[in-house]
Amino acid sequence: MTGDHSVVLIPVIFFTAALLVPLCRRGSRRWPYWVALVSSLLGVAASGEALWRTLSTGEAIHYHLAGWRPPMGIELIADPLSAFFCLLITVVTVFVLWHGRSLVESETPGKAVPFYSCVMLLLGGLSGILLTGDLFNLYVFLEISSIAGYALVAIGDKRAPVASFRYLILGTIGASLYLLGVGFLFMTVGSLNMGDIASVLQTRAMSPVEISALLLIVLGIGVKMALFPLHGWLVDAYTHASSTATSLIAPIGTKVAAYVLIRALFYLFDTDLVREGIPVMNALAVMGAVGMLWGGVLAMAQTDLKRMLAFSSVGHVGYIALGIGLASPLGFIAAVLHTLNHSVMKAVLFLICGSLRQKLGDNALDSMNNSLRLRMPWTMAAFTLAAISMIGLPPTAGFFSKWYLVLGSLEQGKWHWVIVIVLSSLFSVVYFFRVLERVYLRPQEGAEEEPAPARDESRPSMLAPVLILSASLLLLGLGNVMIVNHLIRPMLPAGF
Amino acid sequence: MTVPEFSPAFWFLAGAVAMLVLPARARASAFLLFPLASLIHIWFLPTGVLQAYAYLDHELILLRVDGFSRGFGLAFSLAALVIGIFSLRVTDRLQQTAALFYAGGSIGVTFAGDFFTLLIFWEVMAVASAMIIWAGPGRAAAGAGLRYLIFHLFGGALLLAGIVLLWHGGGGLEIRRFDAAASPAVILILLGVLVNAAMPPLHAWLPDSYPKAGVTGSIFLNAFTTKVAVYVLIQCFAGWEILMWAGCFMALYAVCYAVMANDIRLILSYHIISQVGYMIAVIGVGTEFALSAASLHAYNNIIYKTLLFMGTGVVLHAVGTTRLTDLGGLARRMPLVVALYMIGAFAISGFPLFSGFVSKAMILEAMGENGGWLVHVLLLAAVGTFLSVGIKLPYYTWFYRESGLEVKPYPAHMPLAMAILAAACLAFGMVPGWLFAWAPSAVEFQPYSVYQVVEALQLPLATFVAFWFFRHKILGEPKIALDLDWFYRKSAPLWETLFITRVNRVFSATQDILDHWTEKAFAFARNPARLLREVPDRFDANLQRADLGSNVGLILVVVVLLTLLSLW
Amino acid sequence: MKLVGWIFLFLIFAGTVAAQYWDDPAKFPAYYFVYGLLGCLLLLFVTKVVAKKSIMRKEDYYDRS
Amino acid sequence: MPENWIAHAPFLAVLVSLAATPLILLASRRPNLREFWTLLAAAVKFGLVLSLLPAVRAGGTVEQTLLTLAPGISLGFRVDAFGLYFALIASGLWILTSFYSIGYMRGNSEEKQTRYFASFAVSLSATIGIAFAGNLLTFILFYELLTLATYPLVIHKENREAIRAGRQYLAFALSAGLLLVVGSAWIYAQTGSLEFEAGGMLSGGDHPAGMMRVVFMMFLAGVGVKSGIMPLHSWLPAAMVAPTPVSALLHAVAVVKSGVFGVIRMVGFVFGPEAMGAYGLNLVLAVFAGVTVILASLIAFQQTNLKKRLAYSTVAHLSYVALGAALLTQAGFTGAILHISAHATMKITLFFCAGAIYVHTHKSEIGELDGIGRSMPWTMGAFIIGSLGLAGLPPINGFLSKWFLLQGSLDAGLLAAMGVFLLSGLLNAAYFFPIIMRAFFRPSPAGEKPFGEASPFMVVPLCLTAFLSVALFLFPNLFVNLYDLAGLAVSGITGGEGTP
Repeated sequence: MTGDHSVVLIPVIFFTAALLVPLCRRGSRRWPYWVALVSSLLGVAASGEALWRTLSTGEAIHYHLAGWRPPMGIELIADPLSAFFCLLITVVTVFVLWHGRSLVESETPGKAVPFYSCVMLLLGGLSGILLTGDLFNLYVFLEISSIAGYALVAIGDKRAPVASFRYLILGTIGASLYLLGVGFLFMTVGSLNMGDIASVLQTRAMSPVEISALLLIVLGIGVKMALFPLHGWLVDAYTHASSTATSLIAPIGTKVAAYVLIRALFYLFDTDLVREGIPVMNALAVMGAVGMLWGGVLAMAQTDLKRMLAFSSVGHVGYIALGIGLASPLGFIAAVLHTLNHSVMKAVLFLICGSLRQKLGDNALDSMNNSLRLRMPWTMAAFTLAAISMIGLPPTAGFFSKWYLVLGSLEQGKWHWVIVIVLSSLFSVVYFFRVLERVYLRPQEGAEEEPAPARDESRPSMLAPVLILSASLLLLGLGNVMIVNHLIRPMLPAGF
Repeated sequence: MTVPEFSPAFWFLAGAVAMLVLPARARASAFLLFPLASLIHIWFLPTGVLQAYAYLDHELILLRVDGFSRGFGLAFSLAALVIGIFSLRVTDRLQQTAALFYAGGSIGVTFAGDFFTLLIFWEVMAVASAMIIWAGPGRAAAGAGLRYLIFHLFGGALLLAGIVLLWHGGGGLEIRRFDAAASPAVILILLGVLVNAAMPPLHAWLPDSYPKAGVTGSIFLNAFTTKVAVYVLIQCFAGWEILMWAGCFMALYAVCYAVMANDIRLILSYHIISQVGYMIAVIGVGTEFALSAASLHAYNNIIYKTLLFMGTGVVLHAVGTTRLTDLGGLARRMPLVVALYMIGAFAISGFPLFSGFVSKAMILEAMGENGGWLVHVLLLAAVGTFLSVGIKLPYYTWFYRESGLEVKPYPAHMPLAMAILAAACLAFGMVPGWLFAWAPSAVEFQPYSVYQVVEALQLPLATFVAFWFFRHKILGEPKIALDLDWFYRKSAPLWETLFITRVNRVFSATQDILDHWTEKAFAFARNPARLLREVPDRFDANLQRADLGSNVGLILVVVVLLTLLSLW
Repeated sequence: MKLVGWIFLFLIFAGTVAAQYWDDPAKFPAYYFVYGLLGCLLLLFVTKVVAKKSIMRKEDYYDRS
Repeated sequence: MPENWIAHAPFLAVLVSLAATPLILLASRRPNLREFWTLLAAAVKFGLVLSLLPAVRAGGTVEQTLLTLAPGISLGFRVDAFGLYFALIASGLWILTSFYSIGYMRGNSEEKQTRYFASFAVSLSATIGIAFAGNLLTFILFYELLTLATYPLVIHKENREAIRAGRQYLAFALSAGLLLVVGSAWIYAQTGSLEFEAGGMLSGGDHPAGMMRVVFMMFLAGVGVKSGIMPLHSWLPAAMVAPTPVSALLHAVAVVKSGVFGVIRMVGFVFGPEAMGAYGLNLVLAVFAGVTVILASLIAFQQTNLKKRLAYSTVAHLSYVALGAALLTQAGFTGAILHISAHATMKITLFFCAGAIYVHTHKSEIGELDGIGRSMPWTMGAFIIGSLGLAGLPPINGFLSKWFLLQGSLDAGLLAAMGVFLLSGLLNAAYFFPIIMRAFFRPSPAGEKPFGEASPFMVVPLCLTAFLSVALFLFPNLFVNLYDLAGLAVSGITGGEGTP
C-alpha cells in the first residue's frame, strides 16, 4: 500500500513546498530556490515511480484520499496518461528551475520568495489536475494553478500586470465555462467522479444538456489551452512574464489543459458519439488547423523573439488539437507525442530567451547579429537544434509528431489537414530561419572597427539544462518508437 | 615479317601526346617520326580483322585491313609525313598536336571495322580540325572555326543517330556495304558522311573555313576530312545510283564557284569539293573497277591537292596575301615553286603523263559505261578545273602583271616537300602500273589510249584558247560569291534573337515576377494585417492587440456557435 | 604569248585531230575541242555575267552586320 | 570477423565524416591538422565504401538496421548496386575535392575555412546516407541533413547575394523535403511499407490514378529541387556565389547528384517502371526534363560568367539523367546511371578549372579568358576534355552515357527524347567551345605576361578528374566496376528484361 502513496505525494509535495518557501525566507537567500528544486526533484521521483508502476502492472493506481471511497470521497488516479504528464511537467520544472537560479534573482530582484512559492503552487495545481478523478476537484486545482499562473505572469516586466490581468479575465471565463459544464453534468448524472460519469454516459445516449456540458467543458479548457481563437491571453502573458516564468508556463500550462481535453473527450464521454454524433471533433480540428496557420503567420511578423515563440505556441497547440480532433489512434499518438516534444522544444527555446535576455537585456530580434554565434556558440547551437525540431526535420523530435499527424490525416483521407501541416511547417521555416540568419549571418554594425567579440557564454547552470534538453530532442526523435510503443500505446482509450 | 597488330592511328595519337611534352626545338622533327612509323607499319600490315577490343556489349574492331583501307592509310600517312616536312618551321605546339590528332582520327576511321570505332575517330577528327582552323590568323578564323565545328558536330550527330538506329535495328555495327533499299538509319549515316564529304548543300563549311586557316593548316585540312568521307562512302554506299547524280552535280557546282573565287586558297577549296564530286559520282557506279577508280583518284587527289595547297602556302608565307587581285608577277622570284605547282595543276587537270590523267581516265571510263551522258558533266567540270587551277590561278598569281609585293624568303623544306609530291604525280602518271599496284583489286586498264589522250589534250587546249581571249576580263574585282553559308551566317542574328535573347528575356521576366511576389510575400510576412487594413509596414504589437472585450466576445461567440451547431 | 607558243599549240591540236581520225574515223575529230571551247565559254558566261548580277558581293559582306 | 565488418560498413561509412566534424572544428586553429582530419576521413570513407564492393558485385546487398524510426520503418541502410555506385563516386571524388579545397581555400585566403571543411564533411555523410538509405524515411532524413549541411556552404561569402541565394535554396529545398514527407506518408498509408524495392514499391498494386499522379508530382517536386528540374532550378545558378569547391561539390558530387539519384530511386524503386508507364507518369517527367535540357542550354548561352554558364549547363545535364530514367527502358536507365558518374567527373573538372583560374588570376568572366590557355595549359587542357565530354563527344565518358541514352530513347520509341539529346550536345558544344577558342587562340590582353599554372593542389586534382573522364570511357569498369554496378542496378529495376 505504501507505494500507492506516491500518487498523493506529488501534489502534497508541491503544496507543502509552496508553504515552505515563505517560511524559509529567514534563512539564506538561496533557500527558496533549493526548496523548490528539491521538491521538484521529489516530484519527478514520485511521478516516475507512479508511471513505472502503472505501466508495469498495466492498471491504473487509484488512491482514495483519507480512505473515503468514491463517489463520496475524492479519488486520485494515476494511469499511464496522467502519470506521464506528471512526469513531464515535473521534469521540465526541474530544468527550468535549474536554469533560473540566477535569472530569477537578476530579472525580478527581491521577488524570489513569491516567485518560487507561486511556482510550487502552480505545480501543485497542475499535478492535481492531472491526478484527480473528480471533475469538481479538477476545477479546484484548475483555479489554484490559474491563480498561481496569474501571479507568476504578474511578476514580470512593466507590462506584466496588464498582461496578467488579461490572462485573469479570460482564464476565469474559461474556468467558469468549465464549471458550468461540470454543473450540467452533475445535474443529469448526479456524480462528479469521472469513472462514475463515464460509466453512465457511455451506456446511454446523451441528452442535450450533456452535450452542452461537453461543449462548455471543451471550450472552457480550450481557453486554458489557448486554442485558436480562444488564445487572446497567451501572447501578452508569455511576452511580458519573466523569462523563467514563461519557460515554465509555456511548456507545461497549455499541455495540462490539453490533457484535460483528452481526458474529457476520450475517457469521460462516449467516444463514438463524440466522434460522429456531434461536430466537436471536427470543430477542434478546424480550430487547431486555423490556429496552426494563424500562429505561423503572426510569428513571422514578430519583432521580438519571445513574442514570436508565443505565437508559435498558438500554432503548436493547434497541432495537438488537430491530433485530438482526428480522434484516431494515430491522431491520439500524434497529440500526446507532440505534447511531449513541444514541451521540450519550447522549454529549450524559452530558456534560451532567458539566457539571451540576461546577456542582451531584451529579446528584440533587431538586436541580434552574428556576434551572438561567437559569444554564445553553444547556446546558439542548442537554439538551432530546437529550431530544426520545431520546423520538423528528421530525425529531431518535431518531425515525428508531424509524421504521425500526417499519417493520421491521410488514414482518414483528410488531405486538407496535410496541406495545413505543410504550410505551417513552411511558416516555421521562415520564422526560425529569420532568427538563425540574424544570429549566424547578419554582420554587427560597425563590425570593422571593433574586434571580434570574445566568447561570452551563459554560466554553466544555465547552459547545461539548455544543452541537455536540446540534445534530448534528438533522443526523443530517434527513440520515438519506443515512446509510442511503451508509453503512449498503453494510454490509448478503450474505444480505440 | 610480323608487325604489331594495332591500329596505326595510335602512332599519331602517341605523337599527339608526345607533342604536348616535347620541347619546341625537337617537336617539328619529332613530328615526322609518327607518320613515318605509320607508313611503314601500314606497309607491312597483313589483310584482315587484326585488332578487336571487347567493349561493353560491342566487339570493337580497331584494325581491319583491306585493299581500300591500306591504300587510304598509306596516302594519309604519306600526306601527313610530307606536310610535316613542309611545316618544319612551325613551332605552335597546339597546332602540331591538333594536326596529329587530326591525322590520327582519319587513319583511325580508315582502319575502323565498326561504326562505334568509326564514330569515335570521326569526332576526334572534327574537333582537332576545328583547332587547326582556329590556329589561323585573325578574327575571321575564330568565327569560321566555330561554324565549322558546329557543322561537323551536326554531321556527327546525324551519324550518331544513324548508328544508334542501326544498332537498335539489330543489324550490328560492322562497317559493311549497305544495299540501296534505304532505311532511316542508313540515310542518317549517309547524311552524316556527306557532311564531311562537303556535298552541296552540306558543303558550305569547307570554302568558309579552309581559306581562313594558317599556312600549313589549310594544307592539312585539305588532305583528310573529305577523303575520309570518300573512303566511308566507298565502303558503305558503293553502287547507290543517286551518288552518281549527286557527284556530278557537286563537281560542276563547285567548279563554277572556283571560277568566281578571287582567293587562291578559296579556288583550291572549291576544287576539293569538285574533285570529291568525281569520286562520289564513280562510287555511285559501284563496280569493282569504279571503286578502284574512286580510290585511286582519291590517292592522287591527296597528293596533287596537297601539292597545290603547298604552292599557295608558299605564296601566303612569302607575300602574306592570297587574293588574286593583289598578286601577280611573282614567277621570277619563286620559279621552282611555280614549276612544282604546275606539275600539280597538270595533274589535277588530267594532263597525260601526270597522275590525275590515269585516275580520271578510269573515272570517265567507268562513268561512260554506266552513267550515259553524265560523263559530259564531268568533262565540263574538268574544263572548269583546268580553267581555274591550271590557268587562272597560276597566271594571275605568278605572271600577268607586276604586283610589286615584297617577297620574303621561304625555307627550303617547303619546295622539298612539294618536290616529293610532284615526283609522285609524275611517277604515277608515267608509269600507271605503280599506281594500279595500290588499287584494292587488280586493274586491267590502259589509260594511254588514243581516245583518252585526245580528250585530255583537246579540252585544255580549248579552255586555254578561250581563257586567252578573255584574260583581261576574267580577273574581275575583289569580290566574293555568296554560297549557302549565307543562310546560316546571315540568319544567325535572327536565331540568336529568337532562341537566346528572347528565351532569356522571358526567363528573366518570369524571374522578376517571382521576385516580385517573393517580395510581396515577405512584406506580408512582416505584417500580415496589411492585407486587411491600412497599418504600418512593420508589425506593432501594441497597435494590433485586440482589446479584452473582443476577446471575451469571441469566446462567447464560439461557445454559442458551437452549441447551436451541436444541438441543431 | 609569242607566235611560237601558238604554233606549238596548233601542232598539238592538229596531232590530236589526226590521231582521233586515225583511231576512229566515224567520230568528229575535234569534238572535245569544240565541247571544251563551248563549255568554257558557258562557264565564263555563267560565272562572270549571271553570277555577277546575283551573288557577287563585296568582301566585307559578312563583317557588316 | 570480415563479415561483421561488412555488416557495419554502411553505417560506419556514413558516420566517418560526421565523426570527423568535431575534430575538424576543434582543430580550427591548426589548419594542417584540420586538413589532415578531412583527408583522413575522406580516405577512410572511400575505403569503407570500397569494402562493400565485393559483396554487392556478387549481386547481393548489404543491409543494416540501426533502430526503428517510426512503426514499421527503420533507420536502415541497404547497400544495393545503385547506392554503392553513387557512394563510390561521391566518396571517391571527395578525396580529390578535399585536396583541391586546400589549394583553393588557402590560395584565396578564404575566411571561415573551418566551417567550410566541417560543413563539407557533414554533407558527405549525408550524401553517403542518401546513397545507402534502405527506405524512404531514411532517405528523407539524410536528404534534409544534406540541405542543412550545404546551407552554410551556399552562404559562405555572407554577402547580400549569397544570403539571398541561401534563402532561396532553403525555401526550395525544405519545401521539397516536406512534399517528400507527405508523399512518403501517403505511400506508407497505402502500402504499409517504405522500403525501397527494385522495380518499385508501388508497381503491381492497384492505386487510385489521381492519387498516384498527385503523389508523383510531390516526389517530382521533392527530388526536382535538388536535381534542378525547371522551374525549380533557380537556386542553383544563384548558389554560384559560393566558393568554387562548393560549386564543384554541389554540382558534381553531392547535392545535385543526390537529387538525380533521388529521381532514379523514385522512378525505379518507389513508383517502378511498370506503374510509371501505366499511369503515364514517365511522360510528365520526360516533358519536364526535356524542356529543362533545352531551355537551360539556351540560357547558358547568355551567361558571361564562367561559373554561371557551368551552372546552367549543370541544370541541363541533370535533366539528362531524369530524362533517361523517364524512358523506363534498360538502356535508358543505364544511360541515366552512367551519366551520374560521367557528369560528375566532367563537371567537377570544369569547376575545378574555373576555380583554379579564379584563384590564380581572379578572372571569372568568360570575356577575360583570352589567351589563358597558353599560361595554364594543363588547366585549360582539362577544360577541353570536360567540355568535349559534356558535348557528348568521344572519347569521354559523356559519350558513353549519351550512347545509352539514345538507345533508351529508341527502345522507348521516344524519338523526341533522342532529338533532345542530340540537340543538347550541339548546344553544349556551341557554348563551351568559344571558351576554348578564346583561351587558346586569342592573344592575351596587351601587357599581360604569362603567369603559369595554379598551385599543384588544384592542378593535380583537376587533371586527375579529366583523366578519369577519359579513362572511364575507355575502360568503363576501371578501378571500381562502375559499369557492372550500373548493369546490376538496372537489371534490378527492370527485372532483367527490356533489352531489345
